[in-house]
Amino acid sequence: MTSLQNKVTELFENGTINLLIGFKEAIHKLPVPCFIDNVSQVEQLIFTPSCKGNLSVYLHKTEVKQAKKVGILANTATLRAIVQLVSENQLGDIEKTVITLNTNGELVVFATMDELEAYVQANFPELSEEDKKLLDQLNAMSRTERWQYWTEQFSACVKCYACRAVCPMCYCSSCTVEGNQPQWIKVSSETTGNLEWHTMRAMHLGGRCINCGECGRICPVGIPVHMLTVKMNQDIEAEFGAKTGFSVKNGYALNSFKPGDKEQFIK
Amino acid sequence: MEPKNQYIPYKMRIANIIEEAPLVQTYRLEFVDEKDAAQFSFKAGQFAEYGVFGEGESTFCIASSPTREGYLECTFRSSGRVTKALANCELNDIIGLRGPFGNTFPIEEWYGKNIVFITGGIGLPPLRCLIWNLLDQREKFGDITIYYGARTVNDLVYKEELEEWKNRSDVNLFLTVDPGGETPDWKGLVGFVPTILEQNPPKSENSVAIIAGPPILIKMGMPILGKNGFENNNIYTTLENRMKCGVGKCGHCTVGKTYVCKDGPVFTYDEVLNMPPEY
Amino acid sequence: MDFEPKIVAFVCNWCTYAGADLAGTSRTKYATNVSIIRFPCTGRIDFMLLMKAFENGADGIIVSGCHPNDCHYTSGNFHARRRWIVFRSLLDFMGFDTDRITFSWVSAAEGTKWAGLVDETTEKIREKGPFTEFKKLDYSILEKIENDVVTE
Amino acid sequence: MEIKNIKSTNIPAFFDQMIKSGKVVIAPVLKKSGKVFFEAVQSYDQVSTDYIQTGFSAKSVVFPKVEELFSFKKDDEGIEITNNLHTIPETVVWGLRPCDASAFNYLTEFFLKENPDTYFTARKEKTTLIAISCAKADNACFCTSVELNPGSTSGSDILLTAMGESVYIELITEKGKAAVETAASLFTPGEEKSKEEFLAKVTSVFSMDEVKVRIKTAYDSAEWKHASMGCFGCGACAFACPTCTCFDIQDEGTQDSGKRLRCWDACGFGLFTKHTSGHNPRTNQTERRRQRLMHKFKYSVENLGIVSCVGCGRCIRNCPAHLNIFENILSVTK
Repeated sequence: MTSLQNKVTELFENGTINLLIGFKEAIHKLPVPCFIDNVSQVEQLIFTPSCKGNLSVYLHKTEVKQAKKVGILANTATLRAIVQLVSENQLGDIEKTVITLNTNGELVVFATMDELEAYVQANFPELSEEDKKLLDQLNAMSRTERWQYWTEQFSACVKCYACRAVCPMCYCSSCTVEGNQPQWIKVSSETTGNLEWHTMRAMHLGGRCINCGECGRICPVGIPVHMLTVKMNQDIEAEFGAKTGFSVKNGYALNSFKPGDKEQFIK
Repeated sequence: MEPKNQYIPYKMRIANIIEEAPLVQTYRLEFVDEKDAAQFSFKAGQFAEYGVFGEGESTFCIASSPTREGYLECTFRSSGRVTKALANCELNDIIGLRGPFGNTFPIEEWYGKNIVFITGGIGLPPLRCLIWNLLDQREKFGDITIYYGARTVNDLVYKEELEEWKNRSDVNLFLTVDPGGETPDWKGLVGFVPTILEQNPPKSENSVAIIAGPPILIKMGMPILGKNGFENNNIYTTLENRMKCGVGKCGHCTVGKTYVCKDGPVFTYDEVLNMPPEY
Repeated sequence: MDFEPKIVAFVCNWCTYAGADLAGTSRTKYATNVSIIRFPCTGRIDFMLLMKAFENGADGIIVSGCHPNDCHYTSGNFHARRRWIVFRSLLDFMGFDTDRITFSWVSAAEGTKWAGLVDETTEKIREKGPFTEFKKLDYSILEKIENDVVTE
Repeated sequence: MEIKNIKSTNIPAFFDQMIKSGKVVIAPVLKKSGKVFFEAVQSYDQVSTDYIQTGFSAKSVVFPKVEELFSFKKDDEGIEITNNLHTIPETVVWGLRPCDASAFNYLTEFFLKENPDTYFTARKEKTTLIAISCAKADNACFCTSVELNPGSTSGSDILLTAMGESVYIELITEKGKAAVETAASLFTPGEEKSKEEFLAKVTSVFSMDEVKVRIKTAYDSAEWKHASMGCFGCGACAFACPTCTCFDIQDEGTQDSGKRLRCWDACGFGLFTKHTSGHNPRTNQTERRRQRLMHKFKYSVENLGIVSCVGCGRCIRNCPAHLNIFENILSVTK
């Protein structure tokens, strides 16, 4: 048994958790999420750098909330998501045990939220090289070029809403796109409506997105949708000095204000 | 001739509007195009897609009897986007209609039998079609018994027709409202429909029962009938799931392998028992 | 035919609407291109409303409310300001022409400022021409190709 | 079946000849995202030749993500309804995989067997399918488990198999024969031979016969919960799937003029079955994923006699959680 499997077995045996959200290797060799509710299943657990998924999404599932004492394998993005969710009062009804791998590949189990927060703050990531490159490219474009770029991307969107589904911050029990009185976003997939959908998604995540990049990574048509919130987070940090997923006490930037917020465009 | 494009609606003019209950209305519809009227025929149990152009379509039964020719009637509660738009229509407005869709009640097989109707709330319209269809050939059937209830007295639909059925000697009507829904001058029964049914069980010999209403009434009512000696294939129901196309393509109404729109909406209790409980 | 811009103004009830009212009662002359939509507060002006206005034919938009510190509800406009800062930058990042949205503070006493703002915005939009960029986005590529084939 | 050969160097000429003859040619194109998608192309230069499977299937040619059923316009005389079915052009789909092509068999059976679908018929009639056998496969491919293989001819009008310098061409239908006639001089007559050594090796993960039997009683399996706990409830699998046919009908525009559209929908969405009253027959993701998988392997067999999964593996590659359909099928039919 690996040290992870030993640790999880221990957590089950001393009653700290009764459900563990983790990864296992599927038949096609990719890590898939797994939900372990007893010691006998611990053997399938894996936790490697290829486990990129953000499992904190599952913390909103009814079945998980019912389990009460939940353990979760968390990569750094997941940790930030948990910090942000706690700051938005979303994880009140479960006792969570968070397990991560530190930079030396050692297992860390956080005893308190403070410990977790301190770890996150000490290991706060820079934007990935890839995203930085794309962001620079986009910023260097003229406005009309950017318009062309994004409308072309959005024309391919099929409105499968996978970007919403994998987002740990999209936890509303009923989404704006699901209402039809009024119909804010068209049901059919067509560029105008798609653009509105992605604008709305980004705006609703403004100051809350923790930059895990899952939405862009999993988009079946390969739209880099995460760039919208990456850009917004940059703005928010520059304008208001707020970082998302950084502190459990912060709330989020668009939920608060300072009388001295600066802008140059209001006449 | 090419087969008809099943997604193109007939145009229907709203010829009459009756307010039945709070938010519930009955529309009488007439074909705008006489050719359509000549082509169109339906049988009791079938439903249609009623559409407000620009808003969408909504599914409900045809509430008038096929024995009353020249028009169609539908009764609906305004609750969603389409039904609200429909409720905002005025006399002589034109709406779309696609149909008729689905299977029918096997009326010919019921000749000579006693018929029991059990329904609640807005579940009466699909049976009203059938009830009038039977009453218009009254001599072919035995006893006709109707159990009908609504949340409150005000929520009962077809109030005038209920009055008429109550006064007919050849119809046995149990009219009830849910506890708390009665008014001081209410003379009918008080209690949920399944309770009333249990207290006043219909006789099961040579009888057929038809049950329609919200899923909970169907799920509770059918076993009660079974306990009272009705054979499973003598208990009929009409299901209604979310539907979009009406012709077995869009997939919304499936219960297991069954498409409620084309294999139903009329099912026997036997058939329902063989389905997953996804209705 | 000369192009007459359609301008939609989203304004708060307490300041800008009253300001516009004042412009009216003072008989100040200004462009008639604007349709005013009144809100309880700038904090209530959702960004989706702006998108929908553009989608449904607006060529330009004015968003306006109480000056900072003058909000009837104390802080609605501060919240709104943060959102506008972010929203405007996001639109620009997507290549949306943000010059078509004018943000402003107009108080109940500033009837003249309102009239000037409308005139100025109308003139600017008139110069820019009709806003077709957003509306002409069409259905899927497949269908576009079909349409092209047919029109050839 | 007629067999022909063509030199692989002559493929571009054949391809471009089809475009010159006025057909819309849909072929795999490498996009900026690094994924390959079907798209209308203007010349062979744009066509990607290096792909295991396209991101989405070719079903959108006959069942587009948004289809206009009709448009309407209200005036003093009433409402006028028009549709533009007559504008559908002759279309060639190039380079779809045999699994995709065989999905067209299911689509045709489903849309035409009962209450034939006017729009599907119109598009299908104008579509020619030129499939290319697979020389490569990945871990998500499982066509051999659903009784297909990397060289199946089922569903295609033409199947091309690259054999070194030359390409082996099977003309399966009359439509296929007509398609090569646009450039008849490029082809030489050939003889039937085995393609085996030029095809990808795909290991079979289950026996379809056994699954067909065992899935009959799988509805109540406790494994559904494990199989679907990771499901997010998005539509990525259904939209990419070559045989998923569910759709929504929506009106757009105003009550005075607008159009009625049908657009893809997915049984994984919570709203898919929800009644206006709030009652939802399938309340959780377990039930929804069960519906999708049971439909593929049980319900469509009962209704049409066809397993409506072709083993293309798109649902596995596109799933945000990488849930694996054949692993799930194996576990619920244990």
